[in-house]
Amino acid sequence: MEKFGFSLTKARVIDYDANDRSIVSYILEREPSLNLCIECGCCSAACTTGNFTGFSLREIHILLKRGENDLVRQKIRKCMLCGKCILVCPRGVNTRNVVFLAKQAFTKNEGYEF
Amino acid sequence: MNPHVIVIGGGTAGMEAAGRLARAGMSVTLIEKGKDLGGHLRDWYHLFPDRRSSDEVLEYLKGQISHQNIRLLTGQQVTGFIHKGNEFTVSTGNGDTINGDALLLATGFDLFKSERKEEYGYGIYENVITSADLEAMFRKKEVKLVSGKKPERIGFLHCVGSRDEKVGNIYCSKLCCVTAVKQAIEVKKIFPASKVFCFYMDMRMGGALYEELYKEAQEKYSVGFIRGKVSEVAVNINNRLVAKVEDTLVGRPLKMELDMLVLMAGMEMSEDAVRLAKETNLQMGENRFFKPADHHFGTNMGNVNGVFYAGACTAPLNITETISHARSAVTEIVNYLNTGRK
Amino acid sequence: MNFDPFIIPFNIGLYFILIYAVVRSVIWFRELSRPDKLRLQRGFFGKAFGQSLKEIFLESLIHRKILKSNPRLGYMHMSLAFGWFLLILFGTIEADIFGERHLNPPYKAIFFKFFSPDHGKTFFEASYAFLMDLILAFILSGLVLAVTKRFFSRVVGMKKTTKLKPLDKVALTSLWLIFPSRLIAESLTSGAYGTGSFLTGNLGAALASFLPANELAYPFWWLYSLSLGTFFVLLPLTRYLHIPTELFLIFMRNSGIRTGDKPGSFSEVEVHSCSSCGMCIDVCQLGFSAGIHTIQATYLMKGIRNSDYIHDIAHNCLMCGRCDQICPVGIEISPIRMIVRRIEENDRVYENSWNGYFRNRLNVPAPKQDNKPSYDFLPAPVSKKADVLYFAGCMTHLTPSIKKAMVKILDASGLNWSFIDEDGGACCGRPLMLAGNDREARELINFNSQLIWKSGAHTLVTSCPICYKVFRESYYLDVEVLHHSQFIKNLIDEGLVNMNFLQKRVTYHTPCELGRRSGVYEEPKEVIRHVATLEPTGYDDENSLCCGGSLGNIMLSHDKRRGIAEDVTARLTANDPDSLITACPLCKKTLAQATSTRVVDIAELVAEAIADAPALKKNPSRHKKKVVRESAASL
Amino acid sequence: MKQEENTRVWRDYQKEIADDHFFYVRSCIRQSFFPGSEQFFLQLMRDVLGKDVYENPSHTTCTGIGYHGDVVPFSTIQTVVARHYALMKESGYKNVAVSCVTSFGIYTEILETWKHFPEELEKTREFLYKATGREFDLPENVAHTSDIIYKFRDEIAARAKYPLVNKLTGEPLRVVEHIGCHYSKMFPKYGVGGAEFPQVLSGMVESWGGQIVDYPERRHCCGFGFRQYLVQANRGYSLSNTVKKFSSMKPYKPDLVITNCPGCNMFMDKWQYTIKEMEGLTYGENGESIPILTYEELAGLVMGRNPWDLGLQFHMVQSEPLLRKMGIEFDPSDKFKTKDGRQMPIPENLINS
Repeated sequence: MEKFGFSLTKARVIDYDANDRSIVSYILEREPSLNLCIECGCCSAACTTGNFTGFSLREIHILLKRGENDLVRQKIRKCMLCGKCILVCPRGVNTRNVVFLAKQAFTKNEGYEF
Repeated sequence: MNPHVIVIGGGTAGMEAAGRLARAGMSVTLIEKGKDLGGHLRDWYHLFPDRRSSDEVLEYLKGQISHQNIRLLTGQQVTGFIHKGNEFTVSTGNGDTINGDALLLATGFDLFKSERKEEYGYGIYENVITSADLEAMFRKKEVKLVSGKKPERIGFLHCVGSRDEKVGNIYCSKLCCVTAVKQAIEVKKIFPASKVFCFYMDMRMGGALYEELYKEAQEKYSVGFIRGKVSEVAVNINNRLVAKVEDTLVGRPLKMELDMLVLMAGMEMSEDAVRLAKETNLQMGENRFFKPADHHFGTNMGNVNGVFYAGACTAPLNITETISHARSAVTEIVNYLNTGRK
Repeated sequence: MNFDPFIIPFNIGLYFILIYAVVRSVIWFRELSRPDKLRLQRGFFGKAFGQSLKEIFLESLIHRKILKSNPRLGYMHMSLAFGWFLLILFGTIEADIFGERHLNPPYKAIFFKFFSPDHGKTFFEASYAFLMDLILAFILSGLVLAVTKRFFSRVVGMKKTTKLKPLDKVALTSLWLIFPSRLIAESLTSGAYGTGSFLTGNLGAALASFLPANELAYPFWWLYSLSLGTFFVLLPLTRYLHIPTELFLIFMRNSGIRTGDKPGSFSEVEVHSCSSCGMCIDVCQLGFSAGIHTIQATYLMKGIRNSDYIHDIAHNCLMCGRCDQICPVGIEISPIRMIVRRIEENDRVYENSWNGYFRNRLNVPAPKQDNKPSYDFLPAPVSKKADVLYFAGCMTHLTPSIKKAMVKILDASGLNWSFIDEDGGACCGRPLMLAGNDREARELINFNSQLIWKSGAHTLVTSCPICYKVFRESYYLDVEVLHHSQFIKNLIDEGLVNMNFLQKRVTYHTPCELGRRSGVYEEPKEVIRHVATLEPTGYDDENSLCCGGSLGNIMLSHDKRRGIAEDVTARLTANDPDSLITACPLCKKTLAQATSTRVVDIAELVAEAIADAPALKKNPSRHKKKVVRESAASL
Repeated sequence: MKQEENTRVWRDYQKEIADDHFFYVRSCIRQSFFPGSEQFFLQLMRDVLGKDVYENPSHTTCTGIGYHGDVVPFSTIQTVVARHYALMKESGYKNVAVSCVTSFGIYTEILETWKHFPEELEKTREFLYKATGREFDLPENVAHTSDIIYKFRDEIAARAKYPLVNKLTGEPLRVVEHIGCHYSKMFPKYGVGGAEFPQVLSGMVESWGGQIVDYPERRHCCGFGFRQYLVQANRGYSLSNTVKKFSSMKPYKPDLVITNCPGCNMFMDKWQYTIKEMEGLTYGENGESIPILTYEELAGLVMGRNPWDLGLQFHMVQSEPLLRKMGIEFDPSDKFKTKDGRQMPIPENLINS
């Protein structure tokens, strides 16, 4: 509001209970290996897209688990599905399928245009 | 007449050492301040890493101390000891004294008093319990909220009272991480519909089969792990706990409601041992555990010749390490007694 | 007498199936695209017609392909198909010669024995009857095999056979009843009239001795007609629709029609030509190495026919092409599976009209136009000028030893080359296509294409068969695309690099994307023979195994991939070679994790063998010899 | 919250508060925001409780806001505080009574610094002597005025005319107590009840019949945050803190908020207006806002003082609804009249009026 010369800064807190985790449960039903992620960041390090941008699969996994879907919806499209992350994942998480299912989940949810 | 060893502390280390000493031909007096033996082992339900029942280990230890060379003195608090020449005279609470040729301190540990971390509201908010309380609930087969309802979301808070400058314990208590994961699995087994979270700074799962347990918790029980130390706990209007933490891997604060919060209290040197150490100038390390004569080949001895240590009074140890530490103490004592006590 | 009520079910069935086949063919023909229609017309009247007839005879009747790979299964199919064909053929001739009139209605030929029971007395008639009995015996022997296969598939050397739907079971029993009922009917009639040849005659006589043969024969004639009738009526609802459809398919294929990447009547004909014979089950590694028995090609085809939910079946497949190779009907399985993958998950894929008789077709709605680019973060492509480009690809960046070897080889070649994705370029796009995201893949293809155009090179070398395939088939490049094995072979031929012989015994694993998918079999082996002693593994060229790490399968879990890789390495290193050679970074990484044997890429082997002294001084001469581009099963 | 448990916690933080002969140090901003509060404190101590509270006219601001705003260097503020101790020494007093929590934070921080770094003390002695020629001693007891009111809360309760009870429903008023962060968060031992569950305000409220509300953001900052507020670019953060605090207390439907620091009071009061204007949000019942009172104002209301003498009308959020709940008669007409009856201009957009 110009009247005050400043505006209310939006809270950055992740309100776990207010978030909707339908996307991550859609993924976990079909790809339970996502549970094994210990967020070591090896996938983000190997990432082809990560080479060009700040795209980080580790961060996406956590944001999905916390229900911060809006942040992920646009970012996830940057993945090239090249599969390098699967080869380096120390926990054997099928990271490529997680991205594939996430994209699917986002298109299936009405209201989420993709 | 075979040499006489006085063992102070009837926990895992004390019982194992007493049993081995007796079998090595020593006469042993085992002094335990509690009314029965077993120490903390009696409070645990299942033990990591294979989740066997703690009673089995207790039976084994009981078997160890049923030996004619062992005299049990339970319910006796040791007040001090005098060391003249090669003799030790230990005085107990009700005044009588015992003489011995060597002294083995197996005084074990105390769990950190979680109420000292006020911000977690232990003792102030309902359903904030410690890992020991949870083990007791497991033993009683009755894990429930104060309201009697089933918990839907359970949080485990690592590093309570350890790696924490504010409470004077900067050391890592090593076993709380694996205990948290083990308890997370057990809670999830009791409440399959619940969601369990562990709030950790670092997952220190260094022992044998610990990492496998960690993976099993993720894979079979979908336990969630959030990297961040909870700063404070409050209660919201529908009487649910609200934990505030920063999800450091996302770099943003996170607020989560919990039905039950389990504080993984770390191990500290037992208070009685500290008092005893001060009176008898047994050197203690900066972490208040007995200072070993040497970190590699002298962890059973301290600064006083003839006084030996065994178990968690020297450092946080799990049951396996405690038993092996007790056995090495016995070899040290036998060696000490046989080679002219130097 | 030339009519009897028992022939009515047969007639109903026969005329129904004939009309149905004609109508269905017209519908399929009408839905062909314009060019395909022209191809089909040309195919009917051109050289392809003879070829189709030959193929119908060899494949549909004799089942030569099955005979070659599984004799007992082949004999069973041959006996039923070819035997029945002969029965109909000679039955018609029999009715024509011995019947009253020449052109008889079909029932006359089939039930000839009923209408002229006493036929077979003269020598000529007896020998003809003998021939008919011989054909019948031939069919019955196959039938015995078919029945045992259903219950103990090991008998015909098959580990697994297809699970059947209830309707399939009814049709199967009616099929099995046809020939025994004919046998007994003919035998009883022969017994009553003392005619019949070695089979029907003797059996007839034996039966007549203690049974009222004549009265008993009539119900069996009814059974014979009824089983024929039910079989014909149920045929369109079962997998036996493949009998007429396959004929149509052979004509379409021989006139050059291919599946392409859009559904159409050709893909629908293929789906209905699948006889669920189950040959694709045994070759599928997901079956025998990973214990997954629900995704094989036969279940995909059946899923499409019954419009089931087959998203998981479509995606849970290594796309290795082993089933394409072995399918006796020659159905292009992988392209059809790719079509299903491209269909947006949430759209109803196929409506089910007329509940089965006129099966739905695969329809792919136009993908939702979403013009927001996915990879607009890619920088403007800029590349150095060079003659030869080396594109390592994502996977090679994870196998630095291959990258190092390729750099050494390229330097040793003395050619003016540049490493266009040295600091990790964009993906070639094929993994996206394999997941059905063609639109996103196109963005990457455009980016990489510009990178290649701008360099002005004439040759593009890639060390990854996955990139090699997409560069050749989906990129519009005016450069010559070479897999690094082909490139090295050229270097050797032109003496640009020479190597000393390594005293090593090696085996070679042909990557699926290089072999079956791109048709490159020989060059890698020639390069290896140049440097080491290559020993066969029993899984060479077409029937090479898939390493299990394929990006074609997005769902496969890590332990299942490992299981496959362990199984494959065990077989490929059975003769304990010094090292296992492969030509793909993904195969190398997957196999290396599963065996203690050293797994090495061709480039590494060659780099190891390169004499350190540079063979020639820098030689700017361009390539003289072009590599003959081999035709590949398009994907 | 288990009541008996947190009093157990409180016992660990016993604080010794002097009971007479105070050297009173005023707050530089409370006089302008809530002039009635300090006036009431002095009048209560001197006339009602008969205590000796001396106020040296030449004592200055402690420059706390400047120090926290990175304008005043540490050595300067040490010398200013040392000058006050010198004035105290000259006027013969040993117990300092600090009126503002930010100052209280400064005084305790400097005492602790001098304890741990004696050389700082020596330097300050030298600076003070060079600047003013004065000498000073350390005070025997440092108390915040809310400590003192807390100490005499029962005497006030004895003289209570209007207990903190909602006359319409008969239940005790639901009171949110907000302790200034510089009161005990920096040095828990200087606060009554420590840092986590301070008792200084809840003690008063409970003894005057009110009921304390424990809501999740109870310990959260009020939003002042000095640099957050003073620099306009950061002001959004300051506001968002207050929004977080109010949205957390809203479900508990508090009747009023009691504070012991001018900054907290001003921000929780003024920001409610800004939030209402900016986002259209209010946190009280049926669209009203929550009145924010200082402990002296509340004590004055409980003892039956005229609300306008206590300066309640100077707040942004008017407290008429609260006064009606407590059953306090007040004359709305002379709300904005001077002592001698002259009508002052009435401010426009007051809330709850």
